[in-house]
Amino acid sequence: AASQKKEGTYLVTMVTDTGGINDQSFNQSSWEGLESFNQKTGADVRYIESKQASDFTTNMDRACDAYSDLVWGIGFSLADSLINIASYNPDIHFAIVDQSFEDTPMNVTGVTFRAEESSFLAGYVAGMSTKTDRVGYIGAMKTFVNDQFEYGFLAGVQFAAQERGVPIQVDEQFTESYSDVAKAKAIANKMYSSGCDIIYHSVGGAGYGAIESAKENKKYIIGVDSDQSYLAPDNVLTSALKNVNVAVEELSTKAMNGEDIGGKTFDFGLSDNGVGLPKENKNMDPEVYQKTMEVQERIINGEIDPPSTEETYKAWLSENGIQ
Amino acid sequence: MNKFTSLLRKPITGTIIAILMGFLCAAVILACAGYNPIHALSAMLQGIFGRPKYMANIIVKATPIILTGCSVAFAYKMGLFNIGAEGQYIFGALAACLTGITVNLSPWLEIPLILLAGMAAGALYGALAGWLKAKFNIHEVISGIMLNWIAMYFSNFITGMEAFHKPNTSGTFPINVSGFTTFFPNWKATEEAAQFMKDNPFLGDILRTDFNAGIIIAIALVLLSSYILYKTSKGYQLRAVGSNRYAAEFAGIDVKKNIIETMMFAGLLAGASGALAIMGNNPHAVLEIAAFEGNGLNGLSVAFIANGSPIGCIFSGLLFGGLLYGGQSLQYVVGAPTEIVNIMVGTIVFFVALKDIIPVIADKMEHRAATKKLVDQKEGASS
Amino acid sequence: MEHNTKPVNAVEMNGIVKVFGNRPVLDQVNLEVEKGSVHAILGENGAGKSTLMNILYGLYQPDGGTIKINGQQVEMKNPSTAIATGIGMVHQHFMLVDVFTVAENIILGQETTKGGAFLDMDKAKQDVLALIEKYGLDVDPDAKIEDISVGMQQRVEILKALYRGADILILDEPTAVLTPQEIDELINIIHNLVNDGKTILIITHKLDEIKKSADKCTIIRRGQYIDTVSVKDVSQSDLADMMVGHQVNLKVAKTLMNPKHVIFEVDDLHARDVRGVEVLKGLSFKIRSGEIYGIAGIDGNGQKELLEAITNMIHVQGGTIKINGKEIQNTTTWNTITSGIASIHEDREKRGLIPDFSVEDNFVLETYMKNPFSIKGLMKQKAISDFAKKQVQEYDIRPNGCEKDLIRGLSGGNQQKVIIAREIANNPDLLIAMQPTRGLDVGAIENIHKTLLDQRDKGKAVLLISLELDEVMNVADTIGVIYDGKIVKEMPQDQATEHEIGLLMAGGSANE
Amino acid sequence: MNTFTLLIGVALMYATPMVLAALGGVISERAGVTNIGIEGMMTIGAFTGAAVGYFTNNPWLGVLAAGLAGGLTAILHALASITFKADQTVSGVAINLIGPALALFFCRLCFDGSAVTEPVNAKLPKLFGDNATGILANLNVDFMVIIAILATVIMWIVLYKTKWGLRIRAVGENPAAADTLGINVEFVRYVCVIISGILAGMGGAAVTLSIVSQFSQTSIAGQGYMALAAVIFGSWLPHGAFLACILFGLAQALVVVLGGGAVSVPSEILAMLPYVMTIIILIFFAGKSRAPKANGQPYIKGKR
Ligand SMILES: Nc1ncnc2c1ncn2[C@@H]1O[C@H](COP(=O)(O)OP(=O)(O)OP(=O)(O)O)[C@@H](O)[C@H]1O
Ligand SMILES: Nc1ncnc2c1ncn2[C@@H]1O[C@H](COP(=O)(O)OP(=O)(O)OP(=O)(O)O)[C@@H](O)[C@H]1O
Ligand SMILES: [Mg+2]
Ligand SMILES: [Mg+2]
Repeated sequence: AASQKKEGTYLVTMVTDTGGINDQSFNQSSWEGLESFNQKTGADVRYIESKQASDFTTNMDRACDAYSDLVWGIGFSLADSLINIASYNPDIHFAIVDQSFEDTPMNVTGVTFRAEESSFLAGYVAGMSTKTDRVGYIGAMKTFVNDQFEYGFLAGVQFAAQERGVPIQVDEQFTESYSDVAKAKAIANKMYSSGCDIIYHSVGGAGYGAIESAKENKKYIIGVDSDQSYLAPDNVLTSALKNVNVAVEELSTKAMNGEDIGGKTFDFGLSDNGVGLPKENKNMDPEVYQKTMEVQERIINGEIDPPSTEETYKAWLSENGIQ
Repeated sequence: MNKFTSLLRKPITGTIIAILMGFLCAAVILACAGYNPIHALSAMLQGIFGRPKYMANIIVKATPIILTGCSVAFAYKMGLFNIGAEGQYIFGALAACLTGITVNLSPWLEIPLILLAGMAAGALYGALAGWLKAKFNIHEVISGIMLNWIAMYFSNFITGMEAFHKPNTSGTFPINVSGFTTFFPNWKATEEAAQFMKDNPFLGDILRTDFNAGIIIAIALVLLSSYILYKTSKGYQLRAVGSNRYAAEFAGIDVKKNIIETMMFAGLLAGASGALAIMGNNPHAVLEIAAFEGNGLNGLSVAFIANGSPIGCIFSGLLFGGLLYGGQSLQYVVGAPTEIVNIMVGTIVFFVALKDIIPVIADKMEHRAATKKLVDQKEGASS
Repeated sequence: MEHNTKPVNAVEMNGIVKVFGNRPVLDQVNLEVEKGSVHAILGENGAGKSTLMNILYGLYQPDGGTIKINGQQVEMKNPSTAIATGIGMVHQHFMLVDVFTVAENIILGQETTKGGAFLDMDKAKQDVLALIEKYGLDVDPDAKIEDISVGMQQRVEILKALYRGADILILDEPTAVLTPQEIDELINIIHNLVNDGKTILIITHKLDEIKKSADKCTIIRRGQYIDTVSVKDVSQSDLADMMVGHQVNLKVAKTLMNPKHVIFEVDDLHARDVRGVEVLKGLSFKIRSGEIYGIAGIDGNGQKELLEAITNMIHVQGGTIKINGKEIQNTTTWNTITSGIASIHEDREKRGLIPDFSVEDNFVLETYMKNPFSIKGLMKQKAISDFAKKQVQEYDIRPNGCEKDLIRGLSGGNQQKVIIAREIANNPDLLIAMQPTRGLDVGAIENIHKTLLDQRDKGKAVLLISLELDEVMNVADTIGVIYDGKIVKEMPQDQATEHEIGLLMAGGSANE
Repeated sequence: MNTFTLLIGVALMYATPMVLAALGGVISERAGVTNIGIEGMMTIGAFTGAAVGYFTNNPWLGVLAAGLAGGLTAILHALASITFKADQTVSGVAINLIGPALALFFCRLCFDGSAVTEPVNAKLPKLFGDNATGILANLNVDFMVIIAILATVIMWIVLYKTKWGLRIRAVGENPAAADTLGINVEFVRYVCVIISGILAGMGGAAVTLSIVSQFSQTSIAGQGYMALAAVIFGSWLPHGAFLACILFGLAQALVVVLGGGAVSVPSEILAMLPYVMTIIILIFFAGKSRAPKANGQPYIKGKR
């Protein structure tokens, strides 16, 4: 068949979540990881775009038909389909982003990110940098992945507030959309005009609107997923990176080299550069960066455990004596 | 000549030419973008007909859009543009899902019950648009667009409720297995089944897909719609109102009631589509969505390619499903962006819109022949 | 030097051929019209008169033949060429924008502007008023078309042509919708125009009008040129014979009526039109079994609303409508039908038929849900076909065997026959016919009038609402004159005179 | 006061792309051509605006190019629905399929396979300059807003005060009548459909050149359909469509203002507000609007 791979090469196929390959988010980042993997190893890499949820299974299946050696599912939405297809294809290896399983099949690898860690740092940076003692958070929809960003950030801000000994207010609002740039911009406008001077967003493509608002209002914004400073060099304070590419590349390499990665979940955090802040942050006070790196150390060595859900956040607050 | 022109006049001729033109345009665009069009299209055909399971998958993909297409076509017969099929689909899927989660009966009861729930929800939502039109003269296109968005947010709201939300996912719990329309859902997970699938490549191939009984229900519903439209007095009434509501009114037909009933039935079809998707497709749950999935909007294209015929929607639905599915192998194998597929589908619909030109050409040909005959006669008589 | 002795013709059409689809409609038709004359064109429905005129006006392109205007050969590419050569046309179906004012309709396409772009409506109105005065065409330039009567609308059409400086004016069936008085006025206007040096082409089925107004008459039969005659040399019946190609009977044979009990009764009816203006202001009349009650009146005096009130298309504000003693006002259209009232709407394409349905399906528009056409909700196509076949034969609907064809393809006369056949098949106690012969030729009219009389002779009641006084005088047994939403006078047909009714229709009184 | 100005500012921002697109719908439908394809034309304009704005570093050229691209797309629709007498709804649906696909296709061609354009550096100017603060900052709309308002006024004047407007309206009400008066029905319709595309294209550019500074595949996600609704809501009147869009913008602004605060309405429910509100308002005001009589019907000479 035309879809057969070249003889003797290692084929990795990733199946995207809805939103397409250039979603400026995990799909894209994962693909960058695979492209880099291809450059370093010469392995064959391909992707299949999903348009709707019902494409997940058929796309996984198509990837298997093409004799892929490793199939990636990008996003927790693909979990059911992936498990299903994996059960029919015991000889092919599968990996999924943002999902862990209670008992993971031997040919499946889960990959999760402790986005709460980078968000905690983002919150800390915001809390340390705010002049108005008021910052904002814009989320898209309430999902368990989004919770990591939200509560990680909130905790980070409170941590900074405690350190500085001043109360810091956090405005929160949701767009209910990953695409409505106007709404994200409007919410950002509202937050800036009501006194916030730094906003953190995790709304995917709609985030362009929030970044635009920062530019127009000459305020700061904290980017998400990838280093977004190129979108507004003077206004992006920093970005909470979620280096899906790093994870995808690393695990693909491991799988290709025959390491046994099946049956378990790899959890990426600050310690293994799965999440983090960019090294270059021209808008950030070096002193704040310095302190942030200290906090990062404390997270890595377990002194600080950023919360990732509403429950753990509340617990974390009371543990740290914050109301 | 006469045979030729009457062949040209057949509606299917225009549709077939439109489809060919669509492929032609796609080939040109592919060539311009530097892909070998023959290679690309053959990859696509390979992705459609290459293996039995591909066709099974296409049927799975076609099932919901056949029904939403039929929904649009049915309403269009009465002059209503059911752009709200998307919302009706969402409501149908949601109701089906909630029913499937909360009720657990034997499949013989469970499946009809879930289907009924989906149909009822879709029908109510459709009837709402119909009622707004009949009672307040609100154009169904406006209310449809608004109701689509409302449905989407409502569905997200319900999906996020603790009672239904499956933790660590973006959706609800799946429905109970007894509501699955996939074949032998329980058996499929067993060792024995795995062995069977290995031993019987053909059946195994199909069994591994989401291939399900939904298509039978869909076809039955399409046939039912066609039957209602063309064989019952109710259908006569609907078509009369759709064709000339003023005459229908003067003949004593209650136009407003018909508008509501039509939208209700159109909604029922779209709702059934949502229910079948829940029962037939993994993950058998409603997911939170940030943008429309497009099952309803694709129904518009399906209905128009079918020339507004409910039965035609079966074929155009399969075609549309095939294009979308085969288009993915075009992207995967050749590396051509999936936009090409969308352009191709768009071009087909565009040429379908132009298809009326073909009978006009036939008319012109006959006209020329008749004029010539008339002039020849006169000349013959005078000489 | 021959052409100096013979005056140049305003219009010369030579060997005009026109084919629609594969059907020849005009086959080598010639037409010569002298400058400054009134030239009539006569022919049955579908003879090709309108088509010929549309070709002259540049709306259709001929498939053969030539056109000369004032001796010059012209290729009529489109109406603009026609307008530029001084031709104006008043179409059979008016070409007016309903939501525009009279003045806007008149200037459309040749607007008076300030700075070349901005409408100068004041100037436009002045120009229009000047024309109105000059030719005595009384209309209000600020009125909206949808608010004025058909007669007024026709004047607007004439004004449109004059505004464009037309020297040759084509009037396609201008009198079909006018009252006798209005017709007289129109003939006056025509004389005014001719005195002003204009040439008039007039199409009409009404032979007496030709006698009254025209100098010459060209006869066309089924797309063939028959003859051009001098009107003063021929009689009306000669014209009729030439038109149809055989002898015709101009008057319906009618026996005396034999009325019995009252079947239908309207009492003190009050109703409003769509705009909320009261148009029925206490209208009352009765119809007995075996009687044809004719309502004569000028368009816009409440005829339409009367029909709509009886058929429950609108609500009434007061009064009663009774059929066989049962009140039906303010119920549903369906109730009207099932109470034994059948009605023929004046607008057959819009209200009478489903153009995209087959002939047979149109036959059951009101009975499709009844046995034998459907049983338990299922349509019985066989029964419908059989019924249609029978009706097609009985009413001589042509072409025979057209039951499966779309009704859109049938001629106007045949469409009307389908409606009448359908309504009568319901066996109604009251048959309402509004403008049942509008636009039809003598043959078709005769046929329909006979059907109405048959109904009467079967002991049914018939309500004939017509704008054509001739028709009412010919067919009705009792005549009621409607004016301003009331029946102002009622009289037996044999005591009525055209003069008196004409006066009453216009709001005058008989004793003036 | 702050909240109020914020409301206005957000409403205008939301409404602007829709106003332009809806005006396009008005002019096309006034001439008798239904235009469901607005969404597709907007997407093409959104991409072209951002791309040309980026490459030329001149946002005005971007806006112009967006209009041009929208107009070109509209020619397709015009060809189908005017010259070939096609079903206008079907043709519009086709445009909505082709438009976004083409935009993305070209985006990948021009931007190295990326489905997002590079951000435009030079942006459209703002009403109160770049340094407005406080209330002015809330109301500091960009020039697209002014263009949208101007376009509304101009379209009103053209439609009701000029001879072209009279002709356009005549063609949309009774093309046969216009034809008999020597008005070239097809030409008028072509012009109107192309203008409609130009406006829709500029509406798209209003998203990618003023709300944000780049095009992505989700830049236009339903605004075209909303504009379509606004055309009908606004009774096919330029000012009606304008008000309908503003109303919708206000509803969205209300969602933004109400959200995130102490009100504990789930944000999904809050997000429904504009749509629910529209329907409720229509319940009170619809029924009076009347479509141009010939809207959606191809004009075939001599057809009875
Ligand atoms: N656009 C058209 N397409 C096809 N056939 C047409 C068209 N216009 C007219 N015809 C046919 O051409 C023939 C001549 O029509 P025309 O309107 O000229 O008749 P007419 O003499 O004016 O009749 P009437 O007295 O009914 O107005 C008729 O049979 C008519 O049905
Ligand atoms: N618009 C049209 N398009 C196509 N065919 C038409 C059209 N109008 C009329 N025809 C054809 O022309 C024929 C004659 O139509 P028309 O209405 O002119 O008949 P007619 O000769 O006037 O008869 P009648 O006296 O019954 O009105 C019809 O049978 C129909 O087939
Ligand atoms: Mg006729
Ligand atoms: Mg005629």
